[in-house]
Amino acid sequence: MSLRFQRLLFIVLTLVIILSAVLLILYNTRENVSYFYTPSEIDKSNIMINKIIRIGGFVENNSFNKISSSSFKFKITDEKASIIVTFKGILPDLFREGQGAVIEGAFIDKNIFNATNVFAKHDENYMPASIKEDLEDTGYWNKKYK
Amino acid sequence: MKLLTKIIFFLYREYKLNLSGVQDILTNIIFFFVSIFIFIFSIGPDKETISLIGVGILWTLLLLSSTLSLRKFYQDDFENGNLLIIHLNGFSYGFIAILKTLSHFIFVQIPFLLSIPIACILLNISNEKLIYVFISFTIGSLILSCLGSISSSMNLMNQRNYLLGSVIVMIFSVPIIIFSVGIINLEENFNSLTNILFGILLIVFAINPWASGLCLKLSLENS
Amino acid sequence: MKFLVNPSKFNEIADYIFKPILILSIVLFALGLLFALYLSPDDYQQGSTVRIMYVHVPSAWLSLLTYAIMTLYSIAALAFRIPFGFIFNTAVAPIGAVFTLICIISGSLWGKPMWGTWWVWDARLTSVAILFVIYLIIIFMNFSFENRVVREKVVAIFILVGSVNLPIVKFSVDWWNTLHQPATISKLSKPSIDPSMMTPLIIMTFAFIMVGIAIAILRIKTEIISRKSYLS
Amino acid sequence: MIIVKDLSVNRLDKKIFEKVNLALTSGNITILKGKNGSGKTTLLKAILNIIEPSFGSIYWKGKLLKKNLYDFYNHVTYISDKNSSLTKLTVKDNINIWKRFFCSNINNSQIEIALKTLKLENYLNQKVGTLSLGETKKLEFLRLIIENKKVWILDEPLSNLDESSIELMKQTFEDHVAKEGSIIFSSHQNPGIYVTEEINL
Repeated sequence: MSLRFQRLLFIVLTLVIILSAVLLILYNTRENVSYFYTPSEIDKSNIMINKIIRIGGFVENNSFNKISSSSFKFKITDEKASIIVTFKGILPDLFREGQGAVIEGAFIDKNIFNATNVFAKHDENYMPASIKEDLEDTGYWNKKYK
Repeated sequence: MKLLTKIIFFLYREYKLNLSGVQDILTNIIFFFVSIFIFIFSIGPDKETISLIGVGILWTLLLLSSTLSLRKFYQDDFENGNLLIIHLNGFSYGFIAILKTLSHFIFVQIPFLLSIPIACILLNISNEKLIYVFISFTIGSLILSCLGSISSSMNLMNQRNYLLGSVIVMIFSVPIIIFSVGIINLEENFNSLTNILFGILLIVFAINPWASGLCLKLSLENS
Repeated sequence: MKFLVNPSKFNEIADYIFKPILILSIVLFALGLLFALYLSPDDYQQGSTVRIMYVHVPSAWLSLLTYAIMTLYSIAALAFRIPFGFIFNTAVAPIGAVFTLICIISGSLWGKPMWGTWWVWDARLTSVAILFVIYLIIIFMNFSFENRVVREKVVAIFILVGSVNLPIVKFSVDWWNTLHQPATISKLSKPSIDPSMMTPLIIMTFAFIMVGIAIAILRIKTEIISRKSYLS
Repeated sequence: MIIVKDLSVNRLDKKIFEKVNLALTSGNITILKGKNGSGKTTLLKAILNIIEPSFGSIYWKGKLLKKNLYDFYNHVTYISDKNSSLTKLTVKDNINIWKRFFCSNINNSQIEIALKTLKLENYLNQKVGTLSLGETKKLEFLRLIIENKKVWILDEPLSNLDESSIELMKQTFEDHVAKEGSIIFSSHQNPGIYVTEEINL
């Protein structure tokens, strides 16, 4: 085997290894490196009480209740399942019904999730406020724009 | 056949070298345990908390203690000209890097792996988790060996800033820590997370001979 | 295109285009700021905070672009023995680091009112932080080797090894659940941003590119002068 | 066997030497002479393909050295000016490691004879770190015997040696040349060794 052929062999070998490794990683990461879980991903029968996790989804319409000036109760949903959340503290600007949010905290019992932090999740749509009103007036407002 | 004997006696040579410097390895392990003690004392006696963050502590300390010995990875052999002699004995630079990584794993990381069960007892990690800890640490320390080879070969000619090598290893080991701590905390995802770690191992393993080999060549050329 | 690989050709072209680029960058910046601060509308959800985007997004793009170009030059320098690649890497790394820093700072200024936090450890933010550290390591490496040849080549190798981070930064929002929103403009389909907001974004991006090029020209020229003793 | 043609080396863009020509056939001893920093070590390393020459080419057995690298390495022993024996191990361990690592076909009695002539037989169980400078140097030369290869490339072999040892080296060189071996070595002093070719850098 000449040196050049050996070198070529090693290059091909390296590329094959890297390619297979990338495929292996991509195939497996999709569901694993999550900053948060969605409500339907949480196994209702096997809830770990007091274990700190993050849940991401939308704030369900008509579920937001103000209990006192700094204490709130709402539902997080991903249209398949929903979770009741209680929170004490200051909500971010973007937080509103129908808007995406990520909450950090723990289940205090089987059904109620006590949030310690609430982050509002913004989507990739940018639109002037005036246009939104126009769209709503004419009925073209796409529900997907949350 | 000749190549195989050469490889075996390369490892024999490494074994002899590490045996004569066994106190270095033991000091590393003592550092590992003393840091565990310090962590336990600084957190307080709450067993729940300790077992909650135990795996994270274990990983951080493994990373720190294995970066401690990084400077010795190639430095000794480089300075006394042995690297050159090994190369002249028919090993290409990349192959030297692979063998050195292997010997670092065998003689430096495996003693750590063997001391993990004791560390688990100290940190209150349950027996069922021990197997997950062990698997993730085996793959993880192989990755650390490869990264260590890359960073220490890069810093062979670096006379001013030794810490840079450790920083390089640490910044590239962030994903390893994310996934391997995930393995232990999310047992239901064991398979896919192990596959991811294995994939990372394959990538660094494939990059290692090229990057380290090139750096070794550079350093020998300009020493 | 020879001026992209040849120092003396680069000097010629750079002298020729430096002033136009400087003027262009000032004009574009003024125009961009005018659009971004006064002429563009408020967002329907974010209100005025959306204007941070006009700094955040261009700097984020440019931090990635700079690294990508550095990777290309490293390959050129190592594989095809083009020494200009080393000059480029040494000169441009701090620019990339500054863009990344601007991106991180403006991002967290936006995140506090919008998300409700300065910083979270999701995949996008973590990988950008790693990118920043990689830039810093490149800069420090440029200071810590005695031997110039070794330094240049080791830095180039390190840039190549660190380039695995680039796709992670870019695609982290698509591959994983992150708090950070997915890309607005990279899609082939119609971007989900209104034209009235797109214009200032594009102007600002070009302004940033021009400023980047202007600084890069200055730095590369200094680098070439400092090596004049051996560049023929 | 080795032919060096018009070799020039620049390092850090400084010219180190220019247009060196050299031919080494079996049974030859070549000496490289020159002041400190004249590039003796650099030339030796360039011949070993560790440093890439800027211009010129090196041939081994009629082929370009680069294409025939590992065959060349199978026939060459290089001894640098550094002490490459492992200082933490004993002399005996060092010899054992070398013997096996280089797949040497030398048997123990030959090594014992060599040890005796080098006057190292009393230090077998001592650690190399405790030996004196000249003794470690002599231990290095033991590698020449162990590796048992045709071409010897030696960097400053005569420094730190006393007169009787230099005499010994002379003898060894002559023996090696008589066995059709060839030697190239560098020196800054006049060694008084019979050489067939002299190159001044």
